[in-house]
Amino acid sequence: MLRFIIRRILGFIPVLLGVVIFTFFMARAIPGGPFDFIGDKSLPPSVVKNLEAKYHLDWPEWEQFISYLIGDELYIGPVKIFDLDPETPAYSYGVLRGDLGPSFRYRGQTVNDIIGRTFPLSAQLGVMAIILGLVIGVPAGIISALKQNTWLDYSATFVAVLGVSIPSLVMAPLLIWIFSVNLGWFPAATWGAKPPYFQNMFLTPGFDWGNYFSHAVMPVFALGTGLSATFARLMRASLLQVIREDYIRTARAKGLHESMVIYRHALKNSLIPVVTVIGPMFAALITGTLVIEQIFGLNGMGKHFVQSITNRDYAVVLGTILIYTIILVFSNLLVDLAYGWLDPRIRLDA
Amino acid sequence: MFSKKTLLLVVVIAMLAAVAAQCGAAPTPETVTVVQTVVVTKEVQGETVTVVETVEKEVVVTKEVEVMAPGKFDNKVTLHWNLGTEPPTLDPALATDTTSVDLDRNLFVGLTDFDPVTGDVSPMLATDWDVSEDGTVYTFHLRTDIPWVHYDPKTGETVQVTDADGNPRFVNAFDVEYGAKRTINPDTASDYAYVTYIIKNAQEVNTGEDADGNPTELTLDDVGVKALDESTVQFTLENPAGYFPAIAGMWVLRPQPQWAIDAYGQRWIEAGLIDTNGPYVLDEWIHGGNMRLVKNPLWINADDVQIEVIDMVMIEEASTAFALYENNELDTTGVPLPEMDRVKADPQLSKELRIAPVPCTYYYGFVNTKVPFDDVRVRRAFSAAIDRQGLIDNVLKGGQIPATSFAPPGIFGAPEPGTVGQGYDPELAKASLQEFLDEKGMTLDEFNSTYDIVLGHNTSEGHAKIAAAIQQMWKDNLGVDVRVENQEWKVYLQTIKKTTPIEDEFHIFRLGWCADYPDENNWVYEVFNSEAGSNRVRRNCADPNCEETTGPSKFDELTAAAGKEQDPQKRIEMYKEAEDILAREEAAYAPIYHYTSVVVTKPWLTRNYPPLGGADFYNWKIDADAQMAAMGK
Amino acid sequence: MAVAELPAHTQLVRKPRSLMSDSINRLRKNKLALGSIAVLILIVLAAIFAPYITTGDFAKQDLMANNTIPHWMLPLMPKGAEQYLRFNDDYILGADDLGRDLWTRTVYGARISLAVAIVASTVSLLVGTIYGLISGYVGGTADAVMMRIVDFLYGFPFLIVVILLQTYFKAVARRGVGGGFGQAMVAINESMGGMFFLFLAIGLVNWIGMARIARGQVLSIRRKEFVEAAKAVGAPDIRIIFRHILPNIIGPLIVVETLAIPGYIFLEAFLSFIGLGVDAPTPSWGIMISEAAPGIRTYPNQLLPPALALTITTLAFNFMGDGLRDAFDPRLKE
Amino acid sequence: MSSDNQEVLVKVKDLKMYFPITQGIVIQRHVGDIKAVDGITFNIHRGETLGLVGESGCGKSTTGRAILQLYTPTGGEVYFEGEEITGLKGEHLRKMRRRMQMIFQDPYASLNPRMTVGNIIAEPLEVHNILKRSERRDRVKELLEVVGLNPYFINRYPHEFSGGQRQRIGVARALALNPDFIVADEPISALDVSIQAQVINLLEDLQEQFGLTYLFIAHDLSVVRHISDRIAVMYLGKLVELADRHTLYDNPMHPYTQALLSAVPIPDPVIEEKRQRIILEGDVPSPQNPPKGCNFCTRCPKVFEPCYEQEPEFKEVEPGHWVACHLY
Repeated sequence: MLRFIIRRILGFIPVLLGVVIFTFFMARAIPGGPFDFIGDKSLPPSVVKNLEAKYHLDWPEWEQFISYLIGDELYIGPVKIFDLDPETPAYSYGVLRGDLGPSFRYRGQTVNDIIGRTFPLSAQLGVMAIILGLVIGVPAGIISALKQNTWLDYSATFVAVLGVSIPSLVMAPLLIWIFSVNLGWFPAATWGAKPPYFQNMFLTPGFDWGNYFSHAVMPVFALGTGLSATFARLMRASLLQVIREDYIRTARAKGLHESMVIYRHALKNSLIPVVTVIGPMFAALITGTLVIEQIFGLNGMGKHFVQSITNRDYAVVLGTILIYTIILVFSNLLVDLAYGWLDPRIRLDA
Repeated sequence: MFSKKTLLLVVVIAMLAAVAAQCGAAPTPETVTVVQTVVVTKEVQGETVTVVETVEKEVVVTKEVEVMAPGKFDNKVTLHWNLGTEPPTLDPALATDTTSVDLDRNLFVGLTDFDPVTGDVSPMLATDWDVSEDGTVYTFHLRTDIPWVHYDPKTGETVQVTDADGNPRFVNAFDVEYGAKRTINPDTASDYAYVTYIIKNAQEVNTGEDADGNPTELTLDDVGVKALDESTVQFTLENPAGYFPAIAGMWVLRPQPQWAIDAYGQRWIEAGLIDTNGPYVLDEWIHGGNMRLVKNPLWINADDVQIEVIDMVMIEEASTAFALYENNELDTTGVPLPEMDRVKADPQLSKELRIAPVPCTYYYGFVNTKVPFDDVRVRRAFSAAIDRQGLIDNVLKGGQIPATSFAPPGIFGAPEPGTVGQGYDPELAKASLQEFLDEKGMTLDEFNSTYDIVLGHNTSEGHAKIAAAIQQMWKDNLGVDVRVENQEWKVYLQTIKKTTPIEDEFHIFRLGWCADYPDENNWVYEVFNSEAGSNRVRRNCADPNCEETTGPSKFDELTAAAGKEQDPQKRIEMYKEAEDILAREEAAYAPIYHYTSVVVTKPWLTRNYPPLGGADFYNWKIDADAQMAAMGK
Repeated sequence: MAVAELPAHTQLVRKPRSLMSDSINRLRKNKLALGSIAVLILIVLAAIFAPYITTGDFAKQDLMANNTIPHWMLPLMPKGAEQYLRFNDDYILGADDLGRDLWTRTVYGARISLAVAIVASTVSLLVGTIYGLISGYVGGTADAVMMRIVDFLYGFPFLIVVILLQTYFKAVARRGVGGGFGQAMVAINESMGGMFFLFLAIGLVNWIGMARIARGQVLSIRRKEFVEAAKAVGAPDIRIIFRHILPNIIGPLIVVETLAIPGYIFLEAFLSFIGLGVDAPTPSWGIMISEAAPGIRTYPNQLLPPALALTITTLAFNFMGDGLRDAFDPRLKE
Repeated sequence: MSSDNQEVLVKVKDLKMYFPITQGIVIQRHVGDIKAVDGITFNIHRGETLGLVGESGCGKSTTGRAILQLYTPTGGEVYFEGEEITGLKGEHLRKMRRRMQMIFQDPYASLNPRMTVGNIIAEPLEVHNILKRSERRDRVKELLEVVGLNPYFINRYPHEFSGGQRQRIGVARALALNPDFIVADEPISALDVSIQAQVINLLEDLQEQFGLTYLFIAHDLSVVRHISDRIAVMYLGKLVELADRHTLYDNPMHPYTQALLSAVPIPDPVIEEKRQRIILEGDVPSPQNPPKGCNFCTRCPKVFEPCYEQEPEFKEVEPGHWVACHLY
């Protein structure tokens, strides 16, 4: 087990390196640079030169890459890797030392700042949406599997599929219209724009839970319904398969109570497909969901994925993708560990 | 004294600690001691020397989590405002976008200001100014009673900043000189440094190269800005420039607090660190989330500032912001285009609707060297075939002003729209194109099949709609087929550069232009002058790729001379003629409309709509009782 | 010698049933799946014959008719809408803000969404299945290497890769970047209305999952004795792969792919939302929805056709996928 | 039936089949082997049936597959009619396959569910390009009849048949190429008892009819007794005893064989009552790490000193009776 975990974590290194290399050079390959223009105006070449010099974009790309990894003021033995005036402050201390570099668009802010302040909100939204999805989806899937081909099953399936089929682009403005403007139950936006929100994932004394959830409920709902539908459908399908297995028949034959059969024998195995999708889903959700964030005005990470590419804000592009990848590979690892727990036949040390 | 390497190491460790503290688990505000490098001037054995020293500073690295401090801002007159986006910076030297610039207007004073009604240059920090005989030296006389203030977000106290000796600081000429030089300093890498190039040697110092491209000998000390004494600052210019007082009011030339910048580096603009001198102070800035400004009680005109607190959110989606407005969570906001019809029909909302000018112009540039747009008749036909009013009524719906020339109203020297230039004239358009066809012996079909005319715009729903509508107008009025292409913004801007090979260029491209400072020089000269402007439309080019020019034409001479002219009346006349030549005679581009913003404002808020756009909160008023009543408090 | 259990003539009566025909029989009994297939066929037909059932010009603007609706849609509008609504019964579903016929645009939009569905799923199925087959069948070091590659790619944030690629391809489109190959790709892309890279990207993102599933299936089939039997009679590898393994794994793979199609359609909608979809004025449901969604309170009628079309299509694909899965899984035979 | 004067059809010499075990965090190191078959030697004579018996996992199926070159043996040689077939590749191997076939244990898994019975049986013919298309069909029908199935089943799919019928199909497929030698890998253990006898009888009939040679693999002695001429007993990858069936049943020498035989019920109530079962203690050791000395020493009721030290030689104790035990 430990061996397996270590091996997997070591396996992450080439993945992360690959992602960084690909993104680094791909982003720079896209025509246009971060400082060509302001608004509708082109900057004079002289100004662009100053800016590029400041952020070392005038270096050869491989040097930029090395400096992105290890920082640009590093010496190896007596050899100074980069010929820099030590008076000028380093532009980056390198990813390997935890510095994701500066943002070109938000001058004076670093990528660490940006991720540090947007990730908590995205993560809270994502986690709550997944929880909502599971809380609704799994029982719904179980019910429709157990009551297969009854009206209960049909209506649950229909609602579930409908949930998957409505784009959040439609769902979100609809929710705002109905629950915020017409009924006035929930605030339309400003979760994460104004307190309350957890900052740095921690609670402050006197935290106003009611206010918090009133802000969270619509975005979480908009995101969570789609998930619950996915979960319900997966759950139904896999449970249907599992309850036809011989060992379930055996359990029934033993005279176990039906709920016991489902709970003790069928449920764990049928959760495997659900767990499988949760891995990548978790990574995608907690690093931000652009549409939901955009429409509910959330200060999350999602918009930076797209915005930074449009702005050619290279360090932000790299930083967000790196964080996303790290979470993705680790959630895949967790999924694999969960397999081992759900199905002892899956051996992890192989 | 530490060696430099050790010093660097200490800084690295300190920064890492700060990063760790920020990324890690820090639930409560924390004050961390940071070792910083500063350059100080010291008296050593009777001699003044400059040394690099490390000092320990207490810096708040994690901002305080607001505990909804009950009562802190209760019963204060509060404006709820949507910034629409995270301001990229508050640093006047670095600001480039309207959001940042708007905020800087409320936080920092400028040498000059612009009249909220007419848009003319008016005194602010400078009470008056003199111009030398040859028009190259401007001497500004400053008032010295504007205090630098520091606001403590924890206590809510605003105190005047004191210097090392404990004397209170007032904004003075040295702060102006420092600010200007900081902007020009290439290490600052200010995007807008180029507008200061009119100042003597500013360009050479900022680019590091002299006119011949050799490394410059000049330093910041050679730049033509000098504080003569506390209340007098002198600017020496490269050329006479009648518009310099307008430039002097720009954010990049505002006084900046050297002590705060030295102490905190690029973080000096954060809440709790920043020192300001304007009508408002920064209470809170949660990046990407919200920002709060609080009235500066020490501001010289504090009695006239009625709004005490400005609560700002950063909602990008216009329809969401509008929902907030309808819920009384915003006091004023823009109206999303799709909602316009409903708002206009709604009995209440229609009363709250206002059209505010925005000093920007939307235009289609013709690439003057690309066949067939190298022929003025084709350009004129395409320009005259655009039904600007029809476009505004049916597509834009925001009460925009149809443009016939370039600079919008409110810009000094801008002609009244409709008086000069080229507007909608389908007859002229047809005749003009026919003339061209006759000369070439072509039919319309041949024209369409010969030239695959492409209109380019950057990817955006709004531009796509306008392009689609104008494409249809050209089809209807001229019978020509035009293909519309869009490109992602950064790529698009590369494509429409003057240096792009002609075969990669569009025939027609869309662009907008907004005022940096309210003077025609910023418009016709900087954009279209073939000698000095960006000239993307490739006027007066000797070859399609515009490697050589055919020399200055009348327009080029006029716009160059008008910049140097000191007599305002003469300048107005010269610009009027230049605008007419550009849009009508040369038809180098097609002006389409002058921007507006359609806003709704709650009845309890009295606000102005300055011709130059922007939000000067200090001039606004709120009927707090009505506001409270509406919010149900 | 043992004898046949039944007299010969009774055997003659019944036709042989393959697993496939069994599956089709099961599918026939699933009304929901059948209905979905019918709906999908209808949509495909509509997309193919779009020029005949619509005005034929999805870009044509009738600016005077912008934002008009036909009378019959009035009940669908929010209350108070009469104050600003303008009516025009020429357009059966109304016209958008540029006076373009919504019916025409919705029908033509089906072309994009369905093309995404078909091309992306084909690419993903093809690449994934072949990869999984090779990896699973050859086994050994090749399998290990191929699966390491998949593991490597599995950690790749592909949505972002798509965004990067789309940005890149959109960027080089007119810029002469990327040499002859790049230009050739751009030419292909332009001939497909700017959709080629979209398809390619979506397909390429999803083949990995397909490859994993295919490999798993291959491994389970490869251990079956009938494969060994084929080997024992001396069947070459190619024959074993195509005759014995592929037919046994393709069913489940198609089902998985069918269920993934709604995701592809959504991805196109998402890319349209961030401006990386097809080029204007070509309509896609994604573009139409993202254009109309902000105006949901004023003109819900403009959102309704594309949103409904998208919802119905994904519903149908989902139900069809479910139906296929039920039909193809012999264990579900009651 | 004496084996001495008969022609050796298949000669197995020191056959080894190891499956490597690898381990490692980054680089896969070879840390050991599962010794499924660990150096076995025996002959199969033309026309005879050699029964191969052993517990599950002792390597008997692996032996069968290794002989047929379905696995590439780790070591040792297999000769078919005096020609070495280990290491044969490509066309040579394919040619050889025509003469050796296999019948599989699981009649459900051994038939491709997506092919008709006709196609399944015709596959060997197709692969080796024997007969014309039309003739193949006739041949298939003929084969169906030979195995006792109605030729009209030709277009049916395997799932429409019962287990016994399916096994007949498997037999028909094996017969299609007119092989000399058939490895029958527990062909009846997945079948109902009532069907088992039918299949056994069928196999016997076919042997007679076509002069087949069988390697008949089974996990208990009762089945092989009926069909086999000679019987080999396998334990943990090695042969422990080999003799003709009467000798083996009457005079089992190896303690393991004795234990196995004691588990076989005897259809005579008097003797059956006296039958004493020898219950073996403990589990079969892992083939990855077999015990030092005699493989069986951990469970042998008659174990003594040398068993722990030295591996017993597989030697001919009596004519035609081979045993690997220190007792003899």
